[in-house]
Amino acid sequence: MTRRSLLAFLGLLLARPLSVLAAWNEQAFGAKTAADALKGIGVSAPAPSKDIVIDAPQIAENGAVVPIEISSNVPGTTAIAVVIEKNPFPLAARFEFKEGALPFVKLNVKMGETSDVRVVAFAGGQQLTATREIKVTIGGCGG
Amino acid sequence: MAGPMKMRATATGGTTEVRVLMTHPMTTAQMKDQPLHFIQNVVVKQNGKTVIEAEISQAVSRNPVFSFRLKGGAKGDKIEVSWVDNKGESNTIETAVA
Amino acid sequence: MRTLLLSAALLSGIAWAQSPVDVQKVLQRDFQARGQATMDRVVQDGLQRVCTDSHDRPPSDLARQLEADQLKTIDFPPGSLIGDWKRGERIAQGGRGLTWNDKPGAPADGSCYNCHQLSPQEMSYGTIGPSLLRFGWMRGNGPEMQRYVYGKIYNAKAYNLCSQMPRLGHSGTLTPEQIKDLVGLLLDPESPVNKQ
Amino acid sequence: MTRFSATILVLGLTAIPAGAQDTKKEIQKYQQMIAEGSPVELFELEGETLWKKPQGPNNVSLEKCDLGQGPGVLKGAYARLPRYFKDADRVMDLETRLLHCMTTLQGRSRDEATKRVFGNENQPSEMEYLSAYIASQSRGVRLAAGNSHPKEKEAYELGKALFFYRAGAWDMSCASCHGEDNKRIRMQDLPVLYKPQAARPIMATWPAYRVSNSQFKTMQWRLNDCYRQMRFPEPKFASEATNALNTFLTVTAAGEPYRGPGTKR
Repeated sequence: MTRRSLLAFLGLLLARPLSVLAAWNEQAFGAKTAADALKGIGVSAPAPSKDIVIDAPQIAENGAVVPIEISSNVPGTTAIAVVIEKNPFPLAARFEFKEGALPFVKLNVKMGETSDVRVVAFAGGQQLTATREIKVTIGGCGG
Repeated sequence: MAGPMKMRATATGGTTEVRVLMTHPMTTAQMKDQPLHFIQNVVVKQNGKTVIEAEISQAVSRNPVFSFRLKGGAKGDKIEVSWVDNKGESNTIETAVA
Repeated sequence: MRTLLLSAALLSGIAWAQSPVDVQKVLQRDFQARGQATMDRVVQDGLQRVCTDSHDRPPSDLARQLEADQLKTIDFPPGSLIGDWKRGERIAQGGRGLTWNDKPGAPADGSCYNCHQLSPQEMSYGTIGPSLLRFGWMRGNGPEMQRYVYGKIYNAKAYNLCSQMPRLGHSGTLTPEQIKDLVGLLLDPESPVNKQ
Repeated sequence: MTRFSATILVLGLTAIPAGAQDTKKEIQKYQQMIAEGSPVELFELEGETLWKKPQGPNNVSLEKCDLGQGPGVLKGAYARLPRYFKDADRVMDLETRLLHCMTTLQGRSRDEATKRVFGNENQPSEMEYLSAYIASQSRGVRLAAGNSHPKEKEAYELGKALFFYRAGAWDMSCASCHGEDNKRIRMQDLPVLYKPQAARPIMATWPAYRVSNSQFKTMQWRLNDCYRQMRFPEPKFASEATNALNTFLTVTAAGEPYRGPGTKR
């Protein structure tokens, strides 16, 4: 780690709110590969499942906003993580669904390039996963 | 100073659909001319009880928009969404289910 | 006869389709120079005027005459016109050049993919111009074809007076070297444009 | 090295196996999903705040600004612009009228009020916020730009002539891109804006939030940026020329229920 990035890292730590809100998984979000990101959130060998549904356009006209809708039909789903495999920092988000929430989320993410988007759902002791490729294109000038 | 938020919560057939908008630059480490500045935590509460806790990264688009679904929900239920970013700034919005 | 009269009128700068307003005067009043986009750009040259007034359907004999004038603007370099297709691909992808926020004198691009399909790998292509997929594979790459492609990129109006394609060489957008690279992209057998 | 890998290495691009129809369908899906997940309402909120904020030497808000339906009436006002305003004796679109109110009501100088009409992602402009709010107050109202006063007819004719006027370093007119059916730039479909069926859905969704740069964009900006890309000099903000073009386009789109502010790529 260079001196500058170490300082930036420490600065980031100091800037962390000492609020009541939940922690932020520095290690997983700082991971530069999908494998490390998954490791960082405790995922190992998740099983592919058709019950994890990713609804997103196959082609995004712009990588700055890629809408993704995710839901899990696996009973007892308590968390969902979104990993954009080719992003510089692949882990995009992790949602914890407590009693009262349905395992569903819709969000907009940035994608640097065409990539698989991997979703991992946590249900009981299970880890289930699905992926979807989203192509990022170069747009025109208009709109 | 955090920019405005906007939220709509509607009850339909035993489910409450929550759509929340947040004003935030969500800058990334790749942007050379701008400091890294992004929301890290989002919490959703239903009548004071935490139902969703999210950790998010700089990969979430500028001016984040989320949709969530909550079980049950009657008109007038209180929904609260708050966020905190990497600089410790935060904002909260509360609305009644329509 | 009728066409001839019209041509004469057009050539002397008088439009037959009288516009109710003098658009050029409005532009001179309501537009401002910015960066390299100077105000002389709103003044139409003869070709632009003929195409505007005829809604891009100029009388054919007049068109032929003006196309011949445009052809004279093209300075064909000697030797092979097939440049480096890899550089050509980058020129075809980019869209910089001649706008008011482009740096004057900085290298420009061809904006080719905005309007044309070229390499099959690029799915984001426009359709204002025809598809150029496998252009060289279908048409060969002999000296005549090289000359045609070079000329067409240099000054598209020499071949089709009211074409929507910019005169990329004539306008000073691209250098002869860059145009040769684009010829390479279209005609080199090794270019992705010509691969199956 | 095989030809195939050489190509991929150099271009780093991915082919789409699906047909053109599927591509189009997926792009439409993308556009629909970004509209559903749009933060555009945040701009409307800020615009409302600015509309009500006292400013300028007179320290008054814009709440008494007459956008054509009477002082302070916002409902449906945007859908009926551009139109002729007697007090200014000219045709004005929303931004031109707002500028008029800033100078007359708030007592601000034209220079100050137009210093920064187009914002950026970190700091949107006052015009952009105000346009978002005011346009949102016309949702569901059919577009009906002025087309009866002689000056409105004049603006329409001038706009039409401008639309087809070829000039600039690249010999372009608006019709170079928006003049033929079923054309696109890159992946973007190009509406043939002189035809009502194409102009309607477009004019009914401007101004708009652009996801590509996270900015809210107005119609004056849209025209400005088209001319930039046409390699023209710059149209002056709120000029007769831009108002004429806007009149031509909006009159062409007449009858379409307004459903903006939109969200675009």
